[in-house]
Amino acid sequence: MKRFTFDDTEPFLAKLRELLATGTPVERIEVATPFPVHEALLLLKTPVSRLKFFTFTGALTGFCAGFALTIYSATSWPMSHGGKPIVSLPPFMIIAFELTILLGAVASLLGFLYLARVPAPKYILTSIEADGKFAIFVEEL
Amino acid sequence: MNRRDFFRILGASTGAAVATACDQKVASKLVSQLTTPRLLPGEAEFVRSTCRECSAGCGVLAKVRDGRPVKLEGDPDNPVNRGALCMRGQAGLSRLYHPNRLRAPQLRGTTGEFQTISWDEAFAILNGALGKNITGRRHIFLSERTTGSVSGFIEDFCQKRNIERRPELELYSHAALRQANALVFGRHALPVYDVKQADLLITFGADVIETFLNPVQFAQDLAATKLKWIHLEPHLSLTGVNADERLVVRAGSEAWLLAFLAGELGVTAAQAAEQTGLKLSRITELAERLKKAKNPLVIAGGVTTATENGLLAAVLSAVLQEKHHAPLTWADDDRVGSLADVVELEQQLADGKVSVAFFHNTDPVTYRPSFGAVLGKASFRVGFGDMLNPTLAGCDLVLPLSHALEEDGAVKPFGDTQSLAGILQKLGAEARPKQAPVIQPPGDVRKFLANIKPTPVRAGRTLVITPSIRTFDGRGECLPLLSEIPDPLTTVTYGPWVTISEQDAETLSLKDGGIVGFAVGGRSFNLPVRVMPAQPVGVFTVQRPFLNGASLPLTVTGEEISVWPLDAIAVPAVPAVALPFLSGGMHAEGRGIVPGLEHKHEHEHKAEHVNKTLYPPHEYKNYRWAMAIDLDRCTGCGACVAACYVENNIPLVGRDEHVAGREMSWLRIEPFVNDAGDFEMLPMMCQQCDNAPCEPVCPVNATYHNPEGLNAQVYNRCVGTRYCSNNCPYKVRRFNWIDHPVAQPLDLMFNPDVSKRPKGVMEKCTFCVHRIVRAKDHAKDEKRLVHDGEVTTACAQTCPAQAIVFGNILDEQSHVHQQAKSDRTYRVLEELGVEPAVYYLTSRSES
Amino acid sequence: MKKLLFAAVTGYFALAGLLVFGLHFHYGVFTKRLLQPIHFPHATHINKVGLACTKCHITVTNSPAASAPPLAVCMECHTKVKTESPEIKILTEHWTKQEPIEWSKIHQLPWHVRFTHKRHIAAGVDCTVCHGEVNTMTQVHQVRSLEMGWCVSCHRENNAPTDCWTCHK
Amino acid sequence: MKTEPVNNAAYYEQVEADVFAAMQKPRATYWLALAISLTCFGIGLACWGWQIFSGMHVSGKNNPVGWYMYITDFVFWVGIAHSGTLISAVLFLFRAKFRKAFNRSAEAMTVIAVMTAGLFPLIHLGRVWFFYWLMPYPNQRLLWVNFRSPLVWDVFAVSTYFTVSAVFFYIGLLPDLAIARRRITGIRQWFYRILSIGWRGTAKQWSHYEKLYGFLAAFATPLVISVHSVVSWDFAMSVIPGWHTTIFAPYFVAGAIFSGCAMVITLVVPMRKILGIEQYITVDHFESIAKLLLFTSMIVGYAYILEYAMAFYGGNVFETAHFMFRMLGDFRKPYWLMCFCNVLLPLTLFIRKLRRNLVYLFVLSLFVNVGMWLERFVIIVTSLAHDFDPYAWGNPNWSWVAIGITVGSFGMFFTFFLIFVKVLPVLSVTELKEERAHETLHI
Repeated sequence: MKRFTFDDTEPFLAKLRELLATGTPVERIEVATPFPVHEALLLLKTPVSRLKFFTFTGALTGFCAGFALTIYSATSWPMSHGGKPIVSLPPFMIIAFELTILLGAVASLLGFLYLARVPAPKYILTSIEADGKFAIFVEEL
Repeated sequence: MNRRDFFRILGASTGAAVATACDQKVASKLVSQLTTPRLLPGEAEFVRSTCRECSAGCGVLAKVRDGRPVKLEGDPDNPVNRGALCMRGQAGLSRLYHPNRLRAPQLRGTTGEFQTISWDEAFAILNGALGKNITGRRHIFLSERTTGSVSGFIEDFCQKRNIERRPELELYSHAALRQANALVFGRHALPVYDVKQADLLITFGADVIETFLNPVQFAQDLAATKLKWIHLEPHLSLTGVNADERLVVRAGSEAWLLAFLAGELGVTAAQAAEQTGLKLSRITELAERLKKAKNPLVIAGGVTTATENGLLAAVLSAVLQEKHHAPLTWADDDRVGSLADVVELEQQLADGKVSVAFFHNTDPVTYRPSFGAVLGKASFRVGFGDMLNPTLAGCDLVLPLSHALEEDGAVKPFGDTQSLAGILQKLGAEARPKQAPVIQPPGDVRKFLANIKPTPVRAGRTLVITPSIRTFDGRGECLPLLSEIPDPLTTVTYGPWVTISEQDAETLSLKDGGIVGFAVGGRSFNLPVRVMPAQPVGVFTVQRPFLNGASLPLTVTGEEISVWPLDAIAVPAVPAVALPFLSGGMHAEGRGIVPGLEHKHEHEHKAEHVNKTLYPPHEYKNYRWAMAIDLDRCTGCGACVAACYVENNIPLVGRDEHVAGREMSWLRIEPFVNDAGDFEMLPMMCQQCDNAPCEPVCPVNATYHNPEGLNAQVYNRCVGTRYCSNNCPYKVRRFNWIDHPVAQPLDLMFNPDVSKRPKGVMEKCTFCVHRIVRAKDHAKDEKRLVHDGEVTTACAQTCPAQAIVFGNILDEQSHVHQQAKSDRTYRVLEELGVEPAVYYLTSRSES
Repeated sequence: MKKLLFAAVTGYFALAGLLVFGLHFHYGVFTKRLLQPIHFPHATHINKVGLACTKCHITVTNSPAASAPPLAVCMECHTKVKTESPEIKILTEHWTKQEPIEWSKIHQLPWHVRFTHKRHIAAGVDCTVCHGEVNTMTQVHQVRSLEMGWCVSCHRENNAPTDCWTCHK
Repeated sequence: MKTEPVNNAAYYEQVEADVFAAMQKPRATYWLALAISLTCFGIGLACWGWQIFSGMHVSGKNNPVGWYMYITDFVFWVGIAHSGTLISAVLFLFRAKFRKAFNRSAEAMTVIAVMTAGLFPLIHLGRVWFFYWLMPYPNQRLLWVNFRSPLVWDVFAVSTYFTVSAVFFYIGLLPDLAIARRRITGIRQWFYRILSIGWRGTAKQWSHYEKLYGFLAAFATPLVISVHSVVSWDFAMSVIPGWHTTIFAPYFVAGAIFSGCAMVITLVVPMRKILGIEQYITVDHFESIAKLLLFTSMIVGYAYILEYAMAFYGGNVFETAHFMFRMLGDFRKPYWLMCFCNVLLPLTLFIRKLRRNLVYLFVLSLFVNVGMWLERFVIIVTSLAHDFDPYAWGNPNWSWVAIGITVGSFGMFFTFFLIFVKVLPVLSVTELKEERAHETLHI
């Protein structure tokens, strides 16, 4: 494993370009930066995040769960309230809406944790190489 | 752990400690009685008795559960009240369970403190005292108004033991009426007026639906007839606002008008107008109507007959009654004397002429403090009563009387008490047959009228002293329920107060609760005021019990004077007090609450006033409980309120909570006044709306619409968000802000069919659902539906005017259905679309 | 991975154990035996003598409460039967002294419940549905939770009313 | 367009040093502030304990006025929370640069304010020990909650809001926590080590991170509107005159942002001074917030006028009488004070000089805080005190317990905020670095 560290984006990107130009395949390069450097993501051809699938699944689950919970509980013991129908969809929509957002957000968070491989016990327990630097790691064969 | 979990744990740990305190105790024992009980468990039996919260003597039925009376209801078979009962009667039950009740004979020891002794000792002491040599002295026996066998026992006891039986003492003895009746009809007694046969009723000062003679009967008869009723009074009373016409006259001037109407004493219409302050045209019109009427009835009483001109007014009214052949029957109360007799007794005591003095359920010391000063001059004083009053507290030997209900075997007695008849029997008295009433030849009315001139009325501010609809002559002051229920017109709960007019309040710069100072009967009073619309200017009304401690001057007939000049009224520089009155406002024009033009419009333009809804209407299977309240009948007397309190275990919260606005009544009477000064009394309870706004806002399903149309409240599910109460347009929901501990043994009065509500829980009128459940249970046994009239609510049951009808509106034959269909019907705040199930009937929106 | 699996399995069983323990504790709350003044063997009376429940619980069919039988009912037989047994002697003593017997109440309903035996009997609900097989008990104890959900389930199954005010007061 | 190579390394170091210097050992003034806050918090807890023990009557409420200061506090704190989400999420979506100065403290404020607000529905319960009955969970009673009740919507809205804003706050913090892990040594390091969950900032991580941040912002934006709409529906869904009106939802949302902006100013003006981070939160930033304040103030003012217009134009006797009461009745003093604080005073922000005067802004923000509390108080109390039936009218009572709990809520809020400023970086170091990189390198 080869490691290059920099204090600024300029030399970091320069080195990255150089590495790619010299034919190092992107699969063997890993970079760590203190803030997102979009040029580096482009250079490394980082695929578009699959997080949206998690988000969509969560939100859809929340939406359905909201209606399911409200309609099930209203019909399981039908009680009349102020002349309103047992299944009163407008108020139930509010619950469905809130649950859409809640489960959407929670699923996004969980999806993120999974995709970004955090929490990473290894990096919690041991110190991280070149923490806070613009770093390039090249995996050696 | 997120925030919710944290509070779940916190809530659970603190809650566990608190929640345990909230649950009621459940009986943990199951008892095997010796033999099969007379009644099935949970069944009630009814015990007959007589109410003695005023001198009318209504018949009551006590509902007894497990040996404990839990509710009083009017006795339908009693001719006086025919099933109805007033507020005082409803509250009377708590006398049985009163914490202050005497439970054993008390003897004053050498130190001056009372000591408990046994009945045997008590009898020995009594016999000893009566057996002593009494040269120059007499034994006396003073009692309240007694009837029937008790009266016979007293008579026998007095004769056998050589005791002088004093005229019976009632503060409201109506002595002027008695004298007038003796003069005109030859009966020294009070009549029973039959207003049902009259077509015109003119009452002078007689508060016939509050305290006068038998108010329950008056209310029933007045509601049942269509006569025209004109009431004349110097102040503002509930009776006045219920009359068809209320005329305000100057205090003490009534005799002038009566003289003109009777054509006596040469009083002209102009003189009558000048004295009473009425318009001349009004007076001639009145005379005209009296002349035209077929069966007019003129009654003078109350504040009118307790003035300087009172006897004259009473005689003139009796003359008019005789002239118009008013059908009169006579009450059995010839033995009632007046306060003049008390003054005489006071003199005997002062002169040291009294040996053993007996006081039975009476309290002359409160009426005349000077009596208390000489009470000690009797050689031995014996009191009979249920609780200590100032007179009994001044006695040497106090014998606890049992409650009338305890004399029946069905009720477990409290403590070691005995009935008066029983006590007297042990002292050697025997039952006596009823004595025939004394009938004398009538006196010479002409001679009386020839020798009398009415006193002219003086100008200036006047204090009018009235009996209290709640505590009568003050005997109900010890019953907390009567202070909890508001005075009908002023809505003040915990007194004392003086009612003053808006103009007087302005001149004296007073607001509600501001203090006025005045002196009456040798004492000065600083009392808070309640400012009332429609109160006559210059008239200050105070209820008699608030003047306890004063010896009010007496009229010639020996009654306490009810009108007192108030020229020396002062506004002392003391801070105003927080007066607990429950009405937040008395003007409700245009709000659709009391009958008004808006309802007329609704009736005339029915099509425009249909409430549109997106939802299908409710479908009910067998029952839809509903109520109809006839405002033409309702007098606003508050009997229903008292019945509701007792029936539903509603807690009494006291003065401070009332000041804070936290009363608990499920049912209330709302007085509203319009610009013309006409009052409308509106009973208001949960309207059991079809589209109740309270229901959808409850987060925990504690309130919902039940299949029979009731707006149900499940107490132990309630978490106390108070959202339902906020959202109730009628504001009839009540929140338990605190736990309401009940003084022992008053808790035995609780209705076991209704739960006690813990703190933090919302409660409200249920249409007496426990009665409905019971009725349905009986009906189910017979495999039928509940009949109309089989179940009624506590309020409807007790209503003297029978203004409230309760029933199943789906049953087209039912009374409530008929009433609701009537074109006199309107519903309060109907335009909100909440579809209330309480229908109000009125003919007044037309005028 | 192995460790994870181990943890999961242990956790699962621990949770299940806790649940069982919790349920047992909950069950223990209402099945506890109470001390009674007389050791009354329901089993003997029902099985050996062949008495029906309503023979002694005389008000159960026509009133809200089943109520404990009056002593007169006991004494119908026990003036002759087994008079020498020490337990019956206690009964006889109560009878001769004319003192009611106070039993510990086993089946308690909370303060806010309106319950009537009469309606349940009329609807054909057997005593054992709520009280268990009393004929097998030498000492009666509670076997049903008598909690709201338990009542409601039965009401639902039998189309009995589930309006809250049926039972809540 | 690159002109010349720039070395930002020194700037990056400077930002980190400045922000983490603020997390150094606190000065005496900090301890004093914390002590005062904690005392208030303690008073609030004691008052709550007393209320649970003795009953709700100590809170001054009565028959018509079933809701009083607690619901006022609830709405107030939910409102305060809103600007945090607005600054961090809505302005993020709009790419408004000035948000970077405030977003961390505003997000912290959101989380803390929602926590504070979330307590009040519990405090106002008559039987708080059964508060869990408000949540839908399977139970032996076979009984659920009533989903038609706005209070149940509240339960869902507020807990969702808390969860989402806490997640949003944490995700924003994550790269900064990684910096803290590096810069802070000793035992405290472990705290940041665990909180930063092994964040390294690899290209993959950043790509997921940016997606997540965008999604959360997109979720938070409708959420923030729904939450205060739901809160407003607690009132608007009722039948009470003064509550039952359709403008409540937008009116409340605008009011929430208004009050939140004011609270941001109240918090950040002293904070930047005390922590010495003036160069990162500049007067320009404050001017932007002040403009937002002015804008929302005018919406609120418009809503105030509109309420009257609707009542009088509608001609409904109850509405008309109610608004006359609000203006001239027993609560006219708080009403007019509220109008002064929320409508008149913010109009001065049209003057640029005042907008850029931090002392003035600070004082103004205090007035707005008071004004917005009074707004909720007036809406709640006047509507309940005078509704349909004049007999039932009545005013609530003065209550030291309710005041104590209100003070306690401020104590709780400031205690948590003070802990926040010393424990977590009050500025988003990562975003500041990124912004610098964008400005200088045009990547």
